[in-house]
Amino acid sequence: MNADRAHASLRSATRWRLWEPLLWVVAFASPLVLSQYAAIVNEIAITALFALSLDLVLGFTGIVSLGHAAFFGFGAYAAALFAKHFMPDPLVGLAVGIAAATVLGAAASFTVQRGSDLTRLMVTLGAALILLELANKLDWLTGGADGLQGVVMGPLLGKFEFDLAGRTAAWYSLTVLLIFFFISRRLMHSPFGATLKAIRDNRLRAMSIGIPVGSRITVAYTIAAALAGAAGALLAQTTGFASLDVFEFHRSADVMLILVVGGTGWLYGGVLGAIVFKLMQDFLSAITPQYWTFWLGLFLVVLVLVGRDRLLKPWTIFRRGRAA
Amino acid sequence: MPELLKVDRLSAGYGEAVVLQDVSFSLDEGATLALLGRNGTGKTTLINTLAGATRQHGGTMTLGGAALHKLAPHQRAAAGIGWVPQERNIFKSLTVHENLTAVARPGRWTTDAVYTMFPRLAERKGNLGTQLSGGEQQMLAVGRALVLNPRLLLLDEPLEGLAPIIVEELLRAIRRITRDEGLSAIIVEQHPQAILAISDRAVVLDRGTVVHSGTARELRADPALLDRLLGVAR
Amino acid sequence: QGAPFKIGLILPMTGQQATTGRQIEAAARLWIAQNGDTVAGRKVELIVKDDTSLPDQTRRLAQELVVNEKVDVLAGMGITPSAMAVAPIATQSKTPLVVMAAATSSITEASPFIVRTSFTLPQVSVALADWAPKNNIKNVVTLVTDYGPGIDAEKYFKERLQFNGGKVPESLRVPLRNPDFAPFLQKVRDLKPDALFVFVPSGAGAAVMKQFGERGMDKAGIKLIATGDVTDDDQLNDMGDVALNVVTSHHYSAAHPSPANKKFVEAFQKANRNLRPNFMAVGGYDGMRVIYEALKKTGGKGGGPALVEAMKGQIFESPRGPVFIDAQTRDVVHNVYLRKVEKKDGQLWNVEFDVIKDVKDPGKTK
Amino acid sequence: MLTILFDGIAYGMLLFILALGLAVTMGLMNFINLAHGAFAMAGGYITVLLMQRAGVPFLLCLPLAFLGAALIGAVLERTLYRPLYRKPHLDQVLFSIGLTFMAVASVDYFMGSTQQFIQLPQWLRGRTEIGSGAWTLGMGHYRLFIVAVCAVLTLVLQYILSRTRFGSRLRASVDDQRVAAGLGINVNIVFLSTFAFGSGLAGLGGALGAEVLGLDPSFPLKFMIYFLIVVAVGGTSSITGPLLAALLLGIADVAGKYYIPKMGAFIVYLLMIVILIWRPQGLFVRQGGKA
Amino acid sequence: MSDVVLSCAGLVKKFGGITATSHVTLDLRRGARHALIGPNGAGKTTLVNLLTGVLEPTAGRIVLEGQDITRLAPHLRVRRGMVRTFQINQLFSSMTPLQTLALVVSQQRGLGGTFWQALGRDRGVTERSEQLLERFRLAEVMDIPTEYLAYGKRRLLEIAIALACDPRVLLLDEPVAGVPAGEREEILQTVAALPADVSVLLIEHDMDLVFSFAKRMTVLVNGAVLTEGDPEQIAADPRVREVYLGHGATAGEEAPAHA
Ligand SMILES: Nc1ncnc2c1ncn2[C@@H]1O[C@H](COP(=O)(O)OP(=O)(O)OP(=O)(O)O)[C@@H](O)[C@H]1O
Ligand SMILES: Nc1ncnc2c1ncn2[C@@H]1O[C@H](COP(=O)(O)OP(=O)(O)OP(=O)(O)O)[C@@H](O)[C@H]1O
Ligand SMILES: [Mg+2]
Ligand SMILES: [Mg+2]
Repeated sequence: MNADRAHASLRSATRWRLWEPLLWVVAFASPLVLSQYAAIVNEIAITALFALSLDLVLGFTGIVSLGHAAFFGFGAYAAALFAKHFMPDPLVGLAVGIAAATVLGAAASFTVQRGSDLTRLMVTLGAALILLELANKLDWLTGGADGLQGVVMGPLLGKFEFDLAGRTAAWYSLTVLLIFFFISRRLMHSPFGATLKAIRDNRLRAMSIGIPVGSRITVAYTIAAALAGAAGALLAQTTGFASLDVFEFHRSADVMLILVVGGTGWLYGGVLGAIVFKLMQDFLSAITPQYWTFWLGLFLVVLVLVGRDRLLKPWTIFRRGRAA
Repeated sequence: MPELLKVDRLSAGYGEAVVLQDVSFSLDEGATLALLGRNGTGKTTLINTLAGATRQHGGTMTLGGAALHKLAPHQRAAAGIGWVPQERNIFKSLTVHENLTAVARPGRWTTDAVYTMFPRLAERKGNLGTQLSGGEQQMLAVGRALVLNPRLLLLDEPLEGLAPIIVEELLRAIRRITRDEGLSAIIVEQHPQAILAISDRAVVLDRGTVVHSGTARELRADPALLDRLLGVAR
Repeated sequence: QGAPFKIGLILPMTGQQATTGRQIEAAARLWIAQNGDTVAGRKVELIVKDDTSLPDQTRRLAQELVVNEKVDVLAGMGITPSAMAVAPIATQSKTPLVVMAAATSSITEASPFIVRTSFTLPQVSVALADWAPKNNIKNVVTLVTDYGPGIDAEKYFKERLQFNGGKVPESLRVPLRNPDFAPFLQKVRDLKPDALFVFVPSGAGAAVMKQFGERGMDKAGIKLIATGDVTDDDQLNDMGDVALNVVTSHHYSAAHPSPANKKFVEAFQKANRNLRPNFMAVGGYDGMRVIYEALKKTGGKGGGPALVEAMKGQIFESPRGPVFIDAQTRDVVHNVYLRKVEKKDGQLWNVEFDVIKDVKDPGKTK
Repeated sequence: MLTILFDGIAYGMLLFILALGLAVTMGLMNFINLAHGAFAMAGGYITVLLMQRAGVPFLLCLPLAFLGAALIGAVLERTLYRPLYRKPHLDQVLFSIGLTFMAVASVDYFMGSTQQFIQLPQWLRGRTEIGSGAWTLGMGHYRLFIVAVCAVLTLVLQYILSRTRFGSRLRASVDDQRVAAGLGINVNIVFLSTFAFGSGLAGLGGALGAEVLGLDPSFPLKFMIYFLIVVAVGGTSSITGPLLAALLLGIADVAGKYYIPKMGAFIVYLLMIVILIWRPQGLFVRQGGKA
Repeated sequence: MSDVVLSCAGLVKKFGGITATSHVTLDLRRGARHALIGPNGAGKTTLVNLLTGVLEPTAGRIVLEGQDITRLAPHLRVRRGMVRTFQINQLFSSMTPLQTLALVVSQQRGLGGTFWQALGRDRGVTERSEQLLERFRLAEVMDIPTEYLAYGKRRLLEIAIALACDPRVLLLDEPVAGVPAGEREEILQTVAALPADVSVLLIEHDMDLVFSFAKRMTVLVNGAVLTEGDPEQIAADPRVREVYLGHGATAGEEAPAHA
């Protein structure tokens, strides 16, 4: 009877939609079918993972960050240094990158516990910039502003060399993205995910129904840091290089733009945003290398004025109509 | 008494959704109208439409001969509308005093007059809006509408959350203001009895349309009708 | 008639390094306009890409240029990390990489396919350290931006100055992001050296000079000496009188008095709304020449290793003066000039007054 | 020592002037206007153009920069910004960043990417020194000028906000646009004039700051972080907050770089993080509470 | 005394110069139906905020079931069974009533940290949510995001959330403000019908409801306890009439005789 209706309503939110597996199949086929785009597929996958990570804190937990590059960069340097000094295996390196970022995330999570959006923006931003300056100062370790050279990656699983066209890299990044996407999806549809949304919507009330707000934020932030670290590690591994710009402000800002363009709080936002943003950047800058930022800016402005939902998720118009 | 407000075939809503349909009624100068109805039937929507805060789809509203529906929200205050929103909406970053002075218009009701009516507010003059208790916010919302020196007061559940002694006093004050100063008022309330006692007319809404319109006295005297309209036992 | 010969030029065209990209692109196009777009029977095609100074972008663009466009030569590279990130691709795909801007010494060692036509910072700082003590400047404070090239400049200047009997009582490093030089300059003022040696990226140079003047440091008897980035020809004319008499060392000045340069500067200004070419432009111009000559030498056949072979050892007269691509290091060898900012015909110029001939990159000799 | 203090104050004031417009749009209007730097840049370029092409004297350029930027602000407010007040902050971020990108590319297109310079009049170029030894106080005239302009601006603004109803009407409109309008406040005019004023201040800041900070198309992005730091640390509910914050940061930065140059880049960031963790709403918030 | 569930002693809260709570001592017994009344701004909400840990007291002690919880984090107090409603709705605006209740019930049943199973997976949780939706007449709007609900519905959800927490001590801050007269009694009956060992503290200005609900009452004035007693005592107390009840007493002077 009615309890079934409630059950069904709750479950329907978590079901895989038809287009989802389709999207992934297309994604995995793309390096093969469109092999000339393998490099950009790789870049999109990495960016998507990075944006997904930000979505966990920004979209689901409501914690804004302008310093997410801190974890990205930390993962990148950890993976690159590990490959350079210890062993070139990509998977072990990825694990190291993730672990390093996780630790950093846990340690930094106390900085985002309190405060307004603006405070959080600035604290996270400051933390990333401090890491940037540190990486610059510790040039004996990081290579400073010249970047960390001499990172040579071994073959993936001992078999697949990273090829010049970047296909191995693309599949590698896509696989890692898929795994983390799947995990995030499970997480966010679980009661744990619901408590995060509760914190985002109303912290006071969340506290008053017994949700340990502080520790939830810590956990969410740490998980997000791990994902960002993974993205950073992928970048370092697939480019065989790490330089200071992985910590730069614009990296944090870009990923935020990408996520917001795609839409926050529904996991695919990062993926979609990364695809739209990167392809557009590539397309525009090929046409007019000097002034492409103008067109990108115009796109953002129009996007906001027309409405993000309407442009990128046309089907939500109907959903909204039904709800009201 | 001359007619002050005339609402004719008004329809309004949120976005595309229509909440009010073909609502018509009128109100005389110095008269008080009780606006009743079950939960979610559109009372607040009607009040907000008069104040210019919801989207009007059609119909006309005239206040003392002026076409209210053609005025922008901020011009309606100048035309004589004083609005007490249901959720109080105290300006949270202004102090109590600034909440009053920010909107005040010259006239009989000054901030001091409000402080005399609600001494509690005078004690809290320098507090920010968010630092007030629920009842204090309610008093401030009423006071803020009064300093506009309106011709028509729109009170959306003004008694909610006030101590009985203040309720009594406020009811008396509303009565006095409408009788003595010729102000009109539309009052939404969940307690039909208390409000019918001081009202001249009553309008009952159901699902966005007027289902009853008449004098307050006859409705008050007919508990069966009231029960049918509102589903209330008393 | 073979397939077109493609040159993939990757440069920062937007962002803070944008001027670098503009100068180089303009110079490269000028070269093509002057020398035709057909070499040894092959049509030369220039593909320009913007990497916004992000090394991972540079790398991806290089990757795509090599794999998809099958470019014969990669070129450009606004900043050191970009060049470093592309180096493995050059090696792996055996594509020559002509570095036209990045100036850190070690770049050419990152791949046997890298050839540089810009300059290296040690080259120009050492020249200044040789000149200073001879001109009664013995006690010098250094002020550099706190990043790779800055630290290079500081190190080589200091070593050479001390070797020449000078003293460096204090070495100041300014953070990369630094809007105000007041505290550093005040510190210098309090130290009262004979001169202040400065290296900052070209944009910040003007601010240093202005604040130097404003603080009355010249009146306090402190001289300002710098690498040529500080009086970048690109901006020099707008800096105003604060720049007058500043002594710098560099490999190129738009005022270099040679017919080749006159012709270059005139043509460049004509093609670019009166923009004055700077050292970036000459790096791009000479880079194109090196590529053209190499292609000619291979008889239009191209091929990575052959091209690099053909680039090594080229000697030619560039707008900057005589240039030689060292066959061993694939790095550029050229004269370094000492210049002083002077006003001529109402415009400011870096006027050369001394020269140190055929300077090799000191970074390679260790 | 005194010179360092003075330099710190002047630097702080410069930061303040640049951030002031943002404190108005972001702090008072609660609109995340990351395009603030673009308005500042507009002011800078207006000054450069007027001085270079039309030979207008510097002092006259300042009010013109203010007016020019205010005009641009007003036009944009009417055409583009208005629908965005009600949108979420993230939309505002997206929009204003987009606008900044456009501004950067356009300026680049029309003015070129090279740095522009402002030639100050002679009387602003000098320097006055008082005292001797450790207590020397050296003041660059231009820095002195900045301090003075800034002080005047603060007083005027403070007056407008505290002595007139405009301040409370503005904050009321920000708190609840719908209800403010329903209570007779002309929200559109309030927002329009505030936004134009904020943009004008940005323009003025850009005109004054171009001399010290340099001016090129990347200006809005390069200095965005600094504006944000000042506003965040100062809190967004008053004018004095950002002023004190800017002074604190300016002095700390200059003194830090002078006395411990190795810490150079870290000082401002560390200071900001510590302050914000200690007082998440900013150092100086409007407290109320006194009955 | 073992049957005192929640008590506070000497509780003080100052906001700058204002003393909102001044040396309040209060005992809530097991199974109590206790009302807290007082003029506007008397400090009732502040007291609830202190008890639930939303505010930190300037001085004083709070004891829940024999344990000092004065410095305990708010969410841990909830875990010990102390639950409240808010005078001003505090809801999760983007979630539907169904999602909200399912979340609260999951959290209540210790499933809030579950991260591998979906929110609607547990049958017990959905059934309990459904039951609450029915009881509070929210079933037909269960899939509409909270921000689009009419005020009255939101108010009901506010109370439903509190009951979903299976409270042992329930603090209600003007729970039925904004709820139409007819449904008020019903809601309070639901509250009154909670198991006998659940203690309830009710803040309310509707005297009909208060007097029909409460077995015991405390009057707060200017932050301090004026008096405490059973309803008859309070109704008869001239000081209470003076500062709070006024002279219309329970039903209002103009109300019809059959009130
Ligand atoms: N912002 C909104 N967007 C969409 N629909 C709304 C919005 N606000 C109210 N509604 C809908 O409009 C209808 C009427 O709401 P309204 O608030 O006017 O009722 P009301 O009679 O004042 O009820 P209450 O007694 O609960 O205050 C309700 O069905 C409600 O769901
Ligand atoms: N954050 C705060 N800062 C300053 N004063 C405050 C703050 N919060 C509450 N107050 C003051 O404390 C007093 C008690 O407020 P409280 O909300 O507890 O009253 P209440 O008894 O719940 O009143 P009501 O019945 O009107 O809801 C009020 O006068 C209020 O102005
Ligand atoms: Mg209502
Ligand atoms: Mg209260």
